[in-house]
Amino acid sequence: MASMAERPDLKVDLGRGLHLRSPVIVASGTFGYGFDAPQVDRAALGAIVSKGTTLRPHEGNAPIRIAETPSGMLNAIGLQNPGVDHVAHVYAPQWATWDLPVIVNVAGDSVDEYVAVARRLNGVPGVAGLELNISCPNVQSGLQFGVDPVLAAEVTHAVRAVTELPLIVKLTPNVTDIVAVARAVEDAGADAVSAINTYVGMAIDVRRRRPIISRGSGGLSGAAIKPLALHAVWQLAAEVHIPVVGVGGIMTPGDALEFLLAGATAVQLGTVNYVRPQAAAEIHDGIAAYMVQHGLTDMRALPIRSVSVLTHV
Amino acid sequence: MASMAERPDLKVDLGRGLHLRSPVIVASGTFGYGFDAPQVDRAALGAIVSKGTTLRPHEGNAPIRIAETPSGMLNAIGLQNPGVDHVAHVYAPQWATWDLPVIVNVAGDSVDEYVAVARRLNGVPGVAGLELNISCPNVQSGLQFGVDPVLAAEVTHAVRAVTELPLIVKLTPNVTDIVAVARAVEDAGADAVSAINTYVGMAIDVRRRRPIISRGSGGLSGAAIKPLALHAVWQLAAEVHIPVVGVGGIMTPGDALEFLLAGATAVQLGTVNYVRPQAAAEIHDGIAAYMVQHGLTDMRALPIRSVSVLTHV
Amino acid sequence: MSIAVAPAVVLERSVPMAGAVELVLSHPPSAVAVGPGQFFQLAVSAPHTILRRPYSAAWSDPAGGRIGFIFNVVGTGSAWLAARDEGDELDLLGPLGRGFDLEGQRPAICVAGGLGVAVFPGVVQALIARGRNVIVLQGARTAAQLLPASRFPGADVHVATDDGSAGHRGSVVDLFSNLGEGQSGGIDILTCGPTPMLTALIDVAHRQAIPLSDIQVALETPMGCGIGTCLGCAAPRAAGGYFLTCQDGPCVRADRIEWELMTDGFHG
Amino acid sequence: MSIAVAPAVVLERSVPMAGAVELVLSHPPSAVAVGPGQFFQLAVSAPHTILRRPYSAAWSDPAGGRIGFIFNVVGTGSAWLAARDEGDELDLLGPLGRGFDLEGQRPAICVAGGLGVAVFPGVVQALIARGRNVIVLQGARTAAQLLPASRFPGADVHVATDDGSAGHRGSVVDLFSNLGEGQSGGIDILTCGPTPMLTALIDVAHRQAIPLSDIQVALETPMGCGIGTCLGCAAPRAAGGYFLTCQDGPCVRADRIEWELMTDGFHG
Ligand SMILES: Cc1cc2nc3c(=O)[nH]c(=O)nc-3n(C[C@H](O)[C@H](O)[C@H](O)COP(=O)(O)OP(=O)(O)OC[C@H]3O[C@@H](n4cnc5c(N)ncnc54)[C@H](O)[C@@H]3O)c2cc1C
Ligand SMILES: Cc1cc2nc3c(=O)[nH]c(=O)nc-3n(C[C@H](O)[C@H](O)[C@H](O)COP(=O)(O)OP(=O)(O)OC[C@H]3O[C@@H](n4cnc5c(N)ncnc54)[C@H](O)[C@@H]3O)c2cc1C
Ligand SMILES: Cc1cc2nc3c(=O)[nH]c(=O)nc-3n(C[C@H](O)[C@H](O)[C@H](O)COP(=O)(O)O)c2cc1C
Ligand SMILES: Cc1cc2nc3c(=O)[nH]c(=O)nc-3n(C[C@H](O)[C@H](O)[C@H](O)COP(=O)(O)O)c2cc1C
Ligand code: FES
Ligand code: FES
Repeated sequence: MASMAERPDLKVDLGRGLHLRSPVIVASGTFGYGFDAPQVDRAALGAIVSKGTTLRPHEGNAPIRIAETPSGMLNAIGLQNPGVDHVAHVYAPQWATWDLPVIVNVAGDSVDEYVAVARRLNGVPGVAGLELNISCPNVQSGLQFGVDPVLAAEVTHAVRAVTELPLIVKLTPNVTDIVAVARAVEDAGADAVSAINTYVGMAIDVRRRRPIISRGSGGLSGAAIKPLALHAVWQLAAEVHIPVVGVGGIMTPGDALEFLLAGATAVQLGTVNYVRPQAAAEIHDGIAAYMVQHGLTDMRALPIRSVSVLTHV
Repeated sequence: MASMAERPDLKVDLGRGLHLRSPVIVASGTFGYGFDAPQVDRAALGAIVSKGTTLRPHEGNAPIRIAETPSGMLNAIGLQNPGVDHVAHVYAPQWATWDLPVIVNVAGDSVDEYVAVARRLNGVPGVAGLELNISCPNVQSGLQFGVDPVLAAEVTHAVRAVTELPLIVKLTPNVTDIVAVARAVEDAGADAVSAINTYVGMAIDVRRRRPIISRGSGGLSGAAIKPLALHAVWQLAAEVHIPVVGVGGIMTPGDALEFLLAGATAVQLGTVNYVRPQAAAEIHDGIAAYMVQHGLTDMRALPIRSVSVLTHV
Repeated sequence: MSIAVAPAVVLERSVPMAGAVELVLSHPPSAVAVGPGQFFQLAVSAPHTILRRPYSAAWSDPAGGRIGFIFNVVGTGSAWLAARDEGDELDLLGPLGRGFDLEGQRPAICVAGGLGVAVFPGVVQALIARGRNVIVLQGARTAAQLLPASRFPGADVHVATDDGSAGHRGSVVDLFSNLGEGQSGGIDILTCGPTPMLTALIDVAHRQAIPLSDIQVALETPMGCGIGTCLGCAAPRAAGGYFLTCQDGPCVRADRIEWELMTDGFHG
Repeated sequence: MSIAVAPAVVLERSVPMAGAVELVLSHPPSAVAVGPGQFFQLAVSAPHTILRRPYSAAWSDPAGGRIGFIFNVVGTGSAWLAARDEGDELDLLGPLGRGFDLEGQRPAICVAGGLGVAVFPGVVQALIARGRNVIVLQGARTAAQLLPASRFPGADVHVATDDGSAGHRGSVVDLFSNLGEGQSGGIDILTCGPTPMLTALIDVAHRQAIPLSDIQVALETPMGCGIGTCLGCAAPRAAGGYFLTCQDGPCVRADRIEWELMTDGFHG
């Protein structure tokens, strides 16, 4: 472990003034609105991303909402949240008193809804940035915004027009070409991308002969998806010019370092928060220790882009 | 365990005369050409799928070719194989003496190569069918055949034209819409589809600061991908009219049943063959026992398509 | 609320009834902090698992810094837990959630089905300590699967078994039904068990005009986090929408639950 | 070849040298079938792992039906193995691969670096049993990490340590280099250790004009299956292309290897 004296600089810059003291962020949907999980050492965190927030309150899906799978979990929470007004009125004022930036994860069914939520949060003290969750399934076309570069650019562009806040677009991995979507949202004004949201998966209760999750399918997160998320980040870091925030299956300092070496500017911890609340601190300290050990003083020295290796099977 | 007397009928039909005595198949690349792995109880198997076979012999990729990830493994073998002539001359005559059908997994860089391999194997005694592996990365366009419905249909159509053998097309999951690809190959003459091949993933050696797999990325297989593969099969079974062979992360009888309940006609075992050679027999017997327990006498009674549940997150 | 994430040491492993394991852990802060009906999230290092597993504290001994868990093996996680032995470390997160409300002086009936009995030793002890009259109704498949009555000192224990090998032949809800008739003058009912048992109990309560608010249920839903951040443990609320079993429960008054929508997810 | 997939029982667990564990298993068929230098794929039930782990048999006792493994903890799988104790079951697949070729009457030098020594107790015993003269050169970081010379009865044991706490201060390849000079009249060299040690040894062999075909190397590459079906254990062949470590090896004559392309994948 690095002693205070030799501790390297872990600050990172996600663009448009969003400077974080640590590259360790807690991911949307795994830390509520920042009021639960007192076990997590906040000194280790660079930012909190809130639960996905919509224009109106949502009750979420009927149970069963989660299921465990090998080294992973499926969830279909259904964006249960109190709606943007509650977030702006009740939560944001408390966030404004914290020394830790809170980024609001924004979800919606239509471009108009994304825009309305973003507009409502613009200029609200305590809101440090937006993360656009473009993996919602219920848009008119039946497709997710996130799987189509054109739709993804459209929603990004519309939100960009109504907010001065730093804007991170969270990509879905359920696509043939994630780089194309990332390029489109970069061009449309995103300050950063986060990759990735969950992979669509399923589990069946063979005894009861029905899917375990009430909605049939759910999003897969956790250690199981780490190699897939890492590959997505590796590709993105090589192809886009804005920061890439790596997320997917990070459980240990070594996992976080894999993403940072692959070119991520920062990382988000999701499922691990449920399992080992101490992970954030361990990962923060592990990154610092690694940098000391490798004689690196700045986070920007971590990526190994220089190594030329192929990226397809 | 079901006693012989009450043992239900586990026969399945993959189309064009490819009748299997058991729905349990060993997957390409995990059973060589059927001459190794004497530990596996062949009486439990419905078929063997060979290693991916190309027109000319291939040395495969430089080491390191495999890496373990949480509940999964990455591989980038690089289609090491002795070439189709060796398969036709040396292996097929031996297969012809077995009571177990061998399906040759066919790979190639171009439509011409696929066609040449298929032509070479047409009418060769011992070859019971072809499985087209359309997930090869090195086609001229830089895309895999398998990610583009048009290319996928083109290669399927061309192969269909030169062979009378049962033709299974093996789908890649690295796409936005696997159903579209499946529909395209169905229309182009495939007798069945198998789903899925591996997911592109990566692992980084943080100590040495380089990807573990020499090629950078590899294909993820094993338990980790089971929920993803299962969802793909669930979608496909609802949308195509030819048999779907389920593959991805099957390790236990319960896993196999999940795929059969999701609508798969048969299942392939991959990575588990490396770990528990006795799995094939256990899975065969587990399916039989489940059918007895649920009063089912025919494999076609297994799918739960009637349950209407949503299939998106 | 003080929630510890800390390793506890296994002091003792025993088999309290057929098919179950009891682990006694040394963990003074938890032994002091836990209330009857609260639970812990236990970390398991089993193959292919990722989530912690929720378990009610069966009892606690604050003075001795000890806490007990009683469980059966249903899958990988519980199999791993069942293989723990004296001296092994266990990482526990808790105490979590809301326990039973033990206020009041009315007699209390604890109705336990199957492994649902695991939560009651500490509950009964606390009720008795408050000077309340306690009846324990316990149901199991066979006599061997009953937690011995000696685990409920001071309570009046009645049992039911599916095969009639001890007590009433039939369900614990029958027992309650018979007993309930005579007791309509205000009782507190605390229950834990498989969903079909719970819904049967609710039916009896309806028939006997027992207010659902007199019934407290210890619910078991799948859990991701146990601390209110994953929203995975939703249970249907009578008033519409959902509550979180891990925060608003696991012990919930029965009138707060929309029983029509209860999924038979667990203890099935 | 008879390859068993069968549970073995742990008879004994000990610490043969600092940082290592030795497990003695009861498994008569394997104890009889295994040859010096062959390996087994051991199943591990550790969190998040999926593949078996390859381990050389350190020795075997066919009469007693026992077989020994010596290993250190480098990750999850070996940590799980190291936690096994007397009475536990272990599922092993093997024996696998080609062992050392022990034919001939020339003196043999066994050169072991680090945990590479694990394969040699049985090899040395077999060489001695054939009446051959055996020199064992063993290198480790410190004296405590050396397998005691008593594990090589009948052999002439020399040691090197990085810190000079026992024997020569420096590498085991230095020892070999010094010894080699005098022995140029035909010796068989058997070696196992980290890749940098192996390549250093090959350099010395080149300098001393020792034919590479006189050197047999026990290779360690990552392994998927251990039985030739995954093609994951490729190692570069001098003639071009690759051979499979699990089938063509793990014990391979050094002239068959393309040393320029050897990846430092393991024991690094
Ligand atoms: C608040 C709370 C308190 C609990 N207290 C106790 C207790 O004191 N004693 C006790 O024995 N159990 C208790 N349970 C149930 C216990 O959590 C589960 O049995 C356990 O998580 C199963 O883990 P596993 O890895 O062994 O099974 P898994 O491998 O996860 O599942 C195996 C099988 O068990 C089923 N299953 C999954 N979760 C549950 C569940 N919650 N209950 C029953 N079956 C399940 C699955 O559907 C699957 O079929 C409690 C649950 C909750 C939510
Ligand atoms: C034919 C053969 C025989 C072997 N015999 C022995 C033996 O007798 N005694 C012994 O101690 N080891 C032996 N090994 C090495 C042993 O297989 C590995 O140490 C073991 O697989 C690591 O598993 P793990 O889960 O603990 O580590 P993992 O969690 O898989 O890996 C942890 C770290 O160890 C590294 N690692 C992975 N594989 C190896 C490896 N093969 N060797 C060293 N480091 C590795 C990884 O890169 C990673 O950094 C042998 C290997 C082979 C191929
Ligand atoms: C229960 C749960 C709820 C989630 N909710 C959201 C959400 O509201 N918005 C969002 O963008 N991502 C959501 N996610 C996705 C995570 O933020 C993260 O992208 C994903 O879980 C992968 O990271 P992990 O493997 O570290 O968990 C959720 C994940 C889980 C497990
Ligand atoms: C080492 C290895 C080699 C493989 N080679 C091939 C191949 O040559 N052709 C092919 O279509 N699939 C190949 N596969 C994919 C498997 O057939 C299967 O689709 C995949 O592994 C998912 O199943 P599993 O999770 O059960 O392993 C290979 C898989 C592995 C692990
Ligand atoms: S278990 Fe996560 S919110 Fe209740
Ligand atoms: S380890 Fe699979 S082929 Fe050698």
